[in-house]
Amino acid sequence: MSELVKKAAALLESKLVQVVIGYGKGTGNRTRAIFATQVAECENLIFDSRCVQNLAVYLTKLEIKKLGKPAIVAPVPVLRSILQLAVENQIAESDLVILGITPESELIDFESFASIETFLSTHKIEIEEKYTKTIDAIKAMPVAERFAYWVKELEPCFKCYACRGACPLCYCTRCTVDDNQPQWISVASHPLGNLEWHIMRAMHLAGRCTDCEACYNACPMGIPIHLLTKSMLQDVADNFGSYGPSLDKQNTLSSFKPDDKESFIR
Amino acid sequence: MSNQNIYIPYLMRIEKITLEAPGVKTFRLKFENEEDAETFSFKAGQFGEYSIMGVGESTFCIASSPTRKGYIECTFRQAGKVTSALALAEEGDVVGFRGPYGNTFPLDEWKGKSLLFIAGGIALPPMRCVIWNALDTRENFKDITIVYGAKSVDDLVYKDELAEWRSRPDVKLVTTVDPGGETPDWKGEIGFVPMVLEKTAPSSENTIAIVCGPPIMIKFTFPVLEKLGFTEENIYTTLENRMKCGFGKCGRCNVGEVYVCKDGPVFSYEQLKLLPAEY
Amino acid sequence: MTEFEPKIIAFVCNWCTYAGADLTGTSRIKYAQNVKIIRFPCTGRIDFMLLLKSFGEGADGIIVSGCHPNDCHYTSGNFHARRRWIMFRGLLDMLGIDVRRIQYSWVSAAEGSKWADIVNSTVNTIRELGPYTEYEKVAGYLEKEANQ
Amino acid sequence: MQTENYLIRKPSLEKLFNNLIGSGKTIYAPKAKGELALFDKVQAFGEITEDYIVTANSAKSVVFPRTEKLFSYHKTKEKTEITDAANSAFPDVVLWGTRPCDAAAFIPLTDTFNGDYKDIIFNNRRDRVFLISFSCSRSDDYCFCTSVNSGPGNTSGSDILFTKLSGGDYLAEVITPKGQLLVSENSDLFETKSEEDKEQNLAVVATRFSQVEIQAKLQNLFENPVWDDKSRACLGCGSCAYVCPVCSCFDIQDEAHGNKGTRLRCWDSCGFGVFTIHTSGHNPRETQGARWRQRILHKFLYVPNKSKIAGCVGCGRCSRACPADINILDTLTSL
Repeated sequence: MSELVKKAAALLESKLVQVVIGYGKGTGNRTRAIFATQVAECENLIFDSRCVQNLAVYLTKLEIKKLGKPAIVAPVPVLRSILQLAVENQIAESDLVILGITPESELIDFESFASIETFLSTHKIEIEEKYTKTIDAIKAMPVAERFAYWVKELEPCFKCYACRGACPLCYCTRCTVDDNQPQWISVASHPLGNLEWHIMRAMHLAGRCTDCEACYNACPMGIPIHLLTKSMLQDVADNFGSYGPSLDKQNTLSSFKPDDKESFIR
Repeated sequence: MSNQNIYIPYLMRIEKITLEAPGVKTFRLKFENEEDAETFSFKAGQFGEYSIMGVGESTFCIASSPTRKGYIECTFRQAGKVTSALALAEEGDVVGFRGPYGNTFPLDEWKGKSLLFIAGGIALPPMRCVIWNALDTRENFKDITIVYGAKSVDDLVYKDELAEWRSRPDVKLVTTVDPGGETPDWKGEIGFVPMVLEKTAPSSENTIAIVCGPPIMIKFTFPVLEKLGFTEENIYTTLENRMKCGFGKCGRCNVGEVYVCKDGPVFSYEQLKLLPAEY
Repeated sequence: MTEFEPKIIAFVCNWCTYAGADLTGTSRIKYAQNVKIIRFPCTGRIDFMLLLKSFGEGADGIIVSGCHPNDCHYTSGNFHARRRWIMFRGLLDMLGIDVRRIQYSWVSAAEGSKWADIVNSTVNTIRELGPYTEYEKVAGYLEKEANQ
Repeated sequence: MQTENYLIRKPSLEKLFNNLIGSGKTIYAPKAKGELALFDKVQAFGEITEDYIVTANSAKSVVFPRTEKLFSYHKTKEKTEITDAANSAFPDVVLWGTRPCDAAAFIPLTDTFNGDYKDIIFNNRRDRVFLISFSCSRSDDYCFCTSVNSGPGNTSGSDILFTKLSGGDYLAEVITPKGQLLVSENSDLFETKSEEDKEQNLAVVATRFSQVEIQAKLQNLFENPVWDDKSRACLGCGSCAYVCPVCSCFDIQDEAHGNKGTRLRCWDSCGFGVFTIHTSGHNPRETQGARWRQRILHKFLYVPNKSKIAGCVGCGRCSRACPADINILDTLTSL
């Protein structure tokens, strides 16, 4: 990816940006986010299939914002998050430079958020079959069994909130679980506290999640919390047509249609 | 003591509630269990964990003097979850109390010296404990001067006691309110505590200064004290960091290596200068 | 053994269902007494966490009821609420929280008999489903386990 | 006591396990979950995995559960009654398959919960834990036990340490009287063994730094750009603290149901922004850099200064768990 290095270096050199958020070598075979503020540091930028962390999470972090205007290395999942952040007015076009990367690992420039949307219209979110099958299998369980399944799956959760920390869309400066007036969610990580936290998290991402799986990748206990958000994506599609961020559309839960389906309401 | 669960609070009945200022209340608490009342003792400067069952615990100092036996008092401002619940409590209700925790003001070492108390706003309560302790053993000390300020006249706490101190010939009390906080009949000073302190210019000769207030007030008070000739080891303050356990285990109140709950909350300016600014 | 009496919490809009429930009473229509009503300014104001808290505190069933579409006092509160219910219902279903225990309805201030009907049928449904022991087991974890 | 060496044949391990289960002990052991191994309750020997360097979670929850009842209360109009959780029946636990680093972690953990204020709930649990550790035959880039006075065959903290020998049998080092008791209760499973061929069966873990040097350096490093630099990618989660076998910061929280309720101790982490925030909104540790500094200084300066013991056992879990791949070794070796 020498082209990426060159481009990043040029951006820093010309002072168009003050920091390049990208991927670098991590521990062993891992990669990690790096923040190049000097031209020389751009040499450390890499991109390959191991680069799965969603870097868009850093766009709204206080400590990173302090570094100045960023350029961000953005493969498709990052682009989706950027577009969603744009929809939610968390970033403006002039706030950042996007070093887009296609699924074929080619660099791609974006002039505007609209051009990201155009690009993403040919790279739509698709829920892999292995997931749809798992979700179907869970939904096919009798209701009590399904509940028991989830209580057991969520049992190892110790509420480190890595899922929240890794999610580019969990950008609130103070999360609702950290507020205690009222205390919506128990601080404790017992079965009820865990269940309530994961329902809260999923609901707050309803119609916003771009399916990057950062939450699942971040979970140190390997809890399949991404199944919840994926299932909700399906619900969005089933009830409201399509999912995925769009500049012309408000978020699912910030909008409505007078004729939304309501078969379950009497 | 070693066989007891250190998290279990004493049950205390609220004997008396005094509304000190808007949102600020003083509780007089009596032990539900007579034995506890007899074995309990504390020293000036110590604090405790006050709780409402089902809501949680909150940390504040013991505001009454150890010389007054049989009860303790605490003064708090309604701000967070627990203090809001405490504020709803009524006389006769039972609350929890764990303590006393922390170190103390070295009153024994101060015998024969003059004392200068400087407090701002809701920070008078931790000082009130020492003030009454000193006044109840008045013969041990020379001059006692109190400089106390608040945002407005309404925000001054312990109004009755301020009147009592003012009337005592053996106490010099200077009260002040921030500019704009005065009432038409206000007879005290107008201005911020550090400035009023500079104007009052108490002698630093054989005197200990005890400062307590919001961080910004403390920041501007120290230089004034140094200008008045106070040396670092003769200036004391009490720190307030967020705490949960009160005995050096929960891990959140430390300033560098020091646990405010165990090694503090009372520090001399000399000690404070050696600590990183994590408070 | 006495018959199981479902505990049901109803979250209702002030402008329609609450008045409708009043009308049920003033019209002397008899209906099941298992419901505790909590009045809200609008269905749009009903946080989904309140529904979970109800189950956590021992409710066996929940009714959420507000103004018919296009009748919202604040124009669109019920439309927003409806979208939220759709998503919330899907999530609960995925998690195995029995969605049959939550009845959503539109009951206007004039529909006193509909309110009685909603309550009666919900009580019957919950009676058939029985007490919500699965959720209670999770919620009462701390009381049951002496120490985990 | 003097360590005593025995040999235990491979098939006898399962017998030992069954004897322990049979005697009513609760056993926690590494269980495979996807690519991870997690300490979890096990009922049968077959549930245990051998394929792990260290488990993803630590074993500390056995003595310091993530949610622990401190007491419960019942409030009536007349009075408030408190039920002390220290009087509950605590389980007899066997930790099976802890690594030497896991076992070593019980030393600083026990130190924290004792001292002037003894936490009897913790001690009740700790007294009932029996540690059967297994030496490490493998290590990875994250391991650094040898840099913090431990090692792949270190015995401290364990009651018995098994080391797998080349033939498939195990060397059993019996370290404590508790361990000795277990051997005598199961004497048919343990054979006497005198000569020692432990070292060659242990993983090689390179020494990455000198703890003494680090401690000395940290003395004057409070203000340093390294903290911001090394924590830049930090996501502000608590995974490092929660998987750490030594970290023991906690929160105290109440939960009420009507007029009954409990006061709980819950895990907390210095990595969270709200950990130190005052009610006024003032936060002594405002940035993630300040929080990362606290974590490092606490483990490598404050604890060693105060207690003369290491605040880190070099298991590397924090680095493995970090979703942003912040590696504690990176920070320590760059000071």
